[in-house]
Amino acid sequence: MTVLDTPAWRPRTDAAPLLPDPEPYRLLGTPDAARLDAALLRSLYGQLVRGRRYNQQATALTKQGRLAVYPSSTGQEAGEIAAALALRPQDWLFPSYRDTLAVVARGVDPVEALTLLRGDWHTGYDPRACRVAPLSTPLATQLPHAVGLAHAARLRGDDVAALAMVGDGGTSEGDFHEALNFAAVWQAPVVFLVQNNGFAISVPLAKQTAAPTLAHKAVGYGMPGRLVDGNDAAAMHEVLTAAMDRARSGGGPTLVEAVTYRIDAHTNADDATRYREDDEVAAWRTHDPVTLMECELTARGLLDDALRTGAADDAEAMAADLRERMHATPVLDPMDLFAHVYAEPTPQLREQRAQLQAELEAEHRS
Amino acid sequence: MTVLDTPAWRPRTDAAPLLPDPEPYRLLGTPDAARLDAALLRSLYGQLVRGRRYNQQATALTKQGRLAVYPSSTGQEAGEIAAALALRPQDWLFPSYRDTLAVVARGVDPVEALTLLRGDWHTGYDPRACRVAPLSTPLATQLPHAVGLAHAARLRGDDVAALAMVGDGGTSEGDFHEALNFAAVWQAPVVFLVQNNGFAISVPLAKQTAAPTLAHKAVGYGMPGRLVDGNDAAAMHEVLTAAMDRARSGGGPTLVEAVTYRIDAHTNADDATRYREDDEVAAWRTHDPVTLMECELTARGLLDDALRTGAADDAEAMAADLRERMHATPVLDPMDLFAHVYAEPTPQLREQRAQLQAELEAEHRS
Amino acid sequence: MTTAATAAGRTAAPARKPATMAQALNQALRDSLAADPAVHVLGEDVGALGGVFRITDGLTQEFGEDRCTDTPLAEAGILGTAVGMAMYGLRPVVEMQFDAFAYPAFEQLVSHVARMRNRTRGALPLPITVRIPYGGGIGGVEHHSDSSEAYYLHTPGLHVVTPATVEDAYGLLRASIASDDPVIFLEPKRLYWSKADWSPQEPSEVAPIGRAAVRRPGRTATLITYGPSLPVCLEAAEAAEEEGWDLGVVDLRSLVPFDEETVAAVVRGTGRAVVVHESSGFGGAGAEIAARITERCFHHLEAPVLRVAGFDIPYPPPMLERHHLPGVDRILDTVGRLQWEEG
Amino acid sequence: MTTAATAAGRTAAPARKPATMAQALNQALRDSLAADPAVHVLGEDVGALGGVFRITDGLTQEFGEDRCTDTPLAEAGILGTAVGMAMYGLRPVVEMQFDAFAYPAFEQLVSHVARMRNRTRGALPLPITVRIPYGGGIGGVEHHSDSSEAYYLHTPGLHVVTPATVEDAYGLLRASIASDDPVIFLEPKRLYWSKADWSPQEPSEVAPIGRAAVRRPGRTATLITYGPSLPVCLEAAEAAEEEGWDLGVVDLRSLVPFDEETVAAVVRGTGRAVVVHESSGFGGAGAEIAARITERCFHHLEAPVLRVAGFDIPYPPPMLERHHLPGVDRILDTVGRLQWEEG
Ligand SMILES: Cc1ncc(C[n+]2csc(CCOP(=O)(O)OP(=O)(O)O)c2C)c(N)n1
Ligand SMILES: Cc1ncc(C[n+]2csc(CCOP(=O)(O)OP(=O)(O)O)c2C)c(N)n1
Ligand SMILES: [Mg+2]
Ligand SMILES: [Mg+2]
Repeated sequence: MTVLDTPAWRPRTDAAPLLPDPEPYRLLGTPDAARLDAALLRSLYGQLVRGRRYNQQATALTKQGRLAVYPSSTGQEAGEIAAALALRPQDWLFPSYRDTLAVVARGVDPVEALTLLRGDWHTGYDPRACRVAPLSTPLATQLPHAVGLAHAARLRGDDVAALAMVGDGGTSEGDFHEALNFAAVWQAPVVFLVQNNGFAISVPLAKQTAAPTLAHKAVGYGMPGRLVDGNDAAAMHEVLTAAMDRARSGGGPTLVEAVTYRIDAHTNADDATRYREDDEVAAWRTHDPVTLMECELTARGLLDDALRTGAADDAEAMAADLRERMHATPVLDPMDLFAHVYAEPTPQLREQRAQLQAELEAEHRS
Repeated sequence: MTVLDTPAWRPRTDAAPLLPDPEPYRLLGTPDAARLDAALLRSLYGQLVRGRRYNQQATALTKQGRLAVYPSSTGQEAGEIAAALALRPQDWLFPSYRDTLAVVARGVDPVEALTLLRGDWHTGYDPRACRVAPLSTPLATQLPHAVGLAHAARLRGDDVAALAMVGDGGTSEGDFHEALNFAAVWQAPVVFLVQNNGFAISVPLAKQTAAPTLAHKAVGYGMPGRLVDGNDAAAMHEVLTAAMDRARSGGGPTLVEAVTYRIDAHTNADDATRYREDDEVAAWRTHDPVTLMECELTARGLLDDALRTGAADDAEAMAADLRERMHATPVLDPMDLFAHVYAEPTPQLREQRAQLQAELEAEHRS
Repeated sequence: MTTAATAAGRTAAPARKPATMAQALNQALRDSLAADPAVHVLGEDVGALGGVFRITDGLTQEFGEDRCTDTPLAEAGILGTAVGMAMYGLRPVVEMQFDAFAYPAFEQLVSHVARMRNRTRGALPLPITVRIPYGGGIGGVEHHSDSSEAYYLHTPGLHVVTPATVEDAYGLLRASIASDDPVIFLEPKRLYWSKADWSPQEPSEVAPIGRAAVRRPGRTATLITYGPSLPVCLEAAEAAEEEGWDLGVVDLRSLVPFDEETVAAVVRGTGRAVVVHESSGFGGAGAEIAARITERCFHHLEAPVLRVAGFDIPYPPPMLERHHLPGVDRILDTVGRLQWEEG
Repeated sequence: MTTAATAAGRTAAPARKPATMAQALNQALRDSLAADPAVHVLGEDVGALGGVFRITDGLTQEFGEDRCTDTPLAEAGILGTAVGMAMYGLRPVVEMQFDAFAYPAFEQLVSHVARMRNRTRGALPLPITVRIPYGGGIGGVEHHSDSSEAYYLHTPGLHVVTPATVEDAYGLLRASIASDDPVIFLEPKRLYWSKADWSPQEPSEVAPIGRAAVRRPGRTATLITYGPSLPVCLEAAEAAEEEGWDLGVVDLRSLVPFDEETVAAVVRGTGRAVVVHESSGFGGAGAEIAARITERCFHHLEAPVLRVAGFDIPYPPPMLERHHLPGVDRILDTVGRLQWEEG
């Protein structure tokens, strides 16, 4: 026995339990699905149908010039919805720019969720009121925010946990590393959900990482990594809920990798044919999150017309409402540009505000 | 079989072989040491004695005001020396600010290696001529440099590998993450040596990471992680040499964690009593790299007076030469401040250069 | 520099015909890759996709993945590995996808890219070109419209170059890649689709880095600008004729080195100057330009050098950006404040 | 602000006696922690060690690890988690160990800290104070002597404050921590050991953020400076008396907001001004100050506003830094170039 047995360097954590399963965890279509509550399956189905419709509608709005851009989550609805459902009212969601569906599923008004992408302001909802952070465009930068907020809540003794979303590409950023490390060291009540769709815009996963799986990154921080079929809404719901419960009970952070695929291109502005094969898309269509759920419901004789039409009508209503409200052009006050830079505008900003005011009045007169 | 079996996300790497041993790899004092070549042990011993003396001398120079500051590697000599010995002439070393000993062991003139710390310039040696990058002060920032250089050499078809050094604290930086990821994706011929002395200045490892070991971080990048007794020069030499050979033969990068301890404080300016216990230091003294080697040599009847005094005299000569040459105050030309900012000074710099020139002449006249 | 901009080693190029700035940049990269095997392009989505703005379109197909490489998504890693590649003798050309996404690489840029040559007394020059699409006016959502030039021009060791014409886009990028110093190459993204009759066969027309161009002579006052604001200034100069003002326009092209001589000479001629740029005014490039001109030309000035710049606010959302961007009216209003009576 | 600077909730403080700036800063942190449970200090080595400059000395011992926390070694992580803490209602006070080591946090600073309030229409203000020891003159090796204020003052959404006296160190830090806006609090590290008779019991003397202080009235010309250069300017003003010059000295204290009124008023009185700071001149704070004063005071100026700044070079090694730093002679030489004849 040498000094090497001193605590200074000694593993405090056993690696084995941190390692993810070799295959993505699945429930739908497996014997285990039997134990799933029918009501849960029905509500997940409704949410999936609604989510799919939301993506279609938002994409349509870009064609009509009502949105500056839309990064669709078509094909990823299971992850988006499971993330929202894993949260209690007091918990916080930290979405990436991709995740307006999760934000909407969390309960934020779709029009407010789309403000950033419509271009009338950077955030349309009150993050404190909704417990949803602003959509984060700089990749992975929202992850340390989630850690800090969860840590703060814990310091305050509040029963609040955070769930942060990021893509496979985002895992390469330094902020991903620093956030997971802080979370593990502080044992912050936070869950990191990586939606691995196999691409970062045009860059395939093989050029992004050489890791066995992204979930394996968890080991290096001393937190458990879970590998899940990201298109299996039931599996995602179960794993995320368990991870959040673990965080709440002081068990510390978890890294969840959801293996999925985005049927739509990176955004409406992107041309996916430049970097991926149609048959790859076709292959993934056979593993569609909505279809997977439908099969399960059918197998269990739960997919009656009531459920089907109920979900479809609900989705249509949401889409119609969104369409209509997004067609009204927002009324904006240019003076808002100066209103929120600081609590009190600086002398310089007051001057610039006056200048713009004068210009607008001149414009108006002429 | 579903689409989940498509290559898009599927593990390309098996995790098991990437995991480090549960205990630090050791040779000295173990039965395996028997197979070690006597000549190797002797030369390692000589280098260790020389390295220890170098640290003492450099620290002494700070007291005499000949060095602005010195971050000692006393206690870490095994890692410093093994790093240098693992390199062939054409390979590159990427040292941190801590690693002047490795730089000297690599063959750089000690006076030139200490230029940064003496304060007459930022780098004293020609990195290209020595194949040693400048000592890097911003933590972990040298790691992507090592990856880029190794990658470039590979693209050029040159048989060149790189070894980059960093501390336990440095592993928390985003650059550590990004560098290891790039290295693994590019399969660059580079080895990352983390010297884990259990502290980042005053911050103990437990506040730095919750990982089982730092070597476990390798798994998340898809490269092997090796855990080694950093005070065992023979083990360090074997592991680093093997890792470098692996890199050269196209096997890709390796992360090596050397478990060690620094007997000296962070730098001569630091007061270690504020954050660590004397008995911890005492405990580690019982596992001193020089002593470990001496025991092995003694056990094998190799530590005769010739070796002992030979090593001591050689170290004294080095120290005396260093002492003497560091006592000569360097002659500096302030105009150098403008000579290397760009290939050609800008008009503004030419003007500023003339201004300083005039000031100095005025000073001179008065 | 000039040799760098010559057609050396270029594959047969098309004759003079309308080309966009994006095409000229793409041609400059293609020609640089062809001319020098040490040149390597790397960044996010620069391969199969050809970059989100298609500036690297076709390069991977033509030169292979080793010469034009899709990297992992990490800007510090991209620039940091480029430093290592340059240390080994390569000439990396890095693409940052958008202005705001260069910030993660700030430490590598300031602490290493800008300093390595000086740190090593010239032993390790870093011939790295960092291409950054910058500025607004394209309806981009947050983080896609920043003008970050002031951060770079205040960092000794960096050259900061920004073209405003199709021809300069080609010539300055060739010159930047050929430069032995690191160059921050700022591409005005809203001019990517601007067109001009241009042929890469006349690169000799291209000025070396560090020379401003007088785009329009003028006797009444001088507009000093660069990059995305050049067309606006030329438009303003046109409109000013109605007011009886003969406005000159200077395109700096390079912020570092700064072509003091040319600018000072022009301003001494008019005695009045307005600096125009998109980035926030406070501590922006215009401050340096105004302060410097005033130091040099004080007794020739009829009025203080004024500035027209973006407001001191975070870049606005798409629907409000037109209020932020310096436009013809704001420029002319400012020219009108050049104290014509008192002068 | 003023209330923030009052003694509210402070533990009994020592009577007026010689104190160093470091002690005043430490007291300000201690008093802020005591006054408001939402205040949390975090950074590298701020705990047991008390920070490499001992500014956080004793805080962990007094308030516990949750209030003064040693973080992992990652500046973006420190600032990024501070953003999250502030989103939850805390008031994080972040220490960056040295100027150059704040660069890794640049993206978090520019893209989030500076913008969150604006992004959310005021719903998510971020009351974060980022303490950064800055500047040279302490014989620090590379990366330990940067003056990075120009990067921050050009970033809308940030306040940029820097004390030059023991009293301001206390008052401005209290005010910064109490501010609902993010504040970059730049600590002139070579003044850490400067002493003054000071008692934390008179914080009412402390001006709110955004007010410059006239440190010395003067009729001949005005030296405008801040932070580490204030003592140098006062020394220069002393020395100038021999030349028969009566130099005034203005200490800006806050670069953002910039106290235009005070500065302009003083310069109108003298008609001559020199801006003095340590950071590289090109695109430095002095450029904005000179340009702005000239815009405001053009017809009162007898000479162009000149600048004395560090050279446009990477910060020199310890043995050469004295040539780089603005000293008394360089300041007086520059004052001598204020065109006394022509004026
Ligand atoms: C720091 C940063 N760098 C680059 C970008 C530009 N960008 C936006 S999305 C994207 C790809 C993201 O891929 P991934 O993280 O896998 O998310 P996905 O789009 O697949 O959902 C890139 C490079 C950015 N937003 N932020
Ligand atoms: C980016 C950066 N942040 C902070 C520092 C200040 N600093 C210098 S050494 C050090 C601790 C480094 O600890 P470790 O990496 O374990 O190396 P060691 O000193 O133990 O050899 C710190 C925080 C730095 N040099 N660079
Ligand atoms: Mg993705
Ligand atoms: Mg250490």
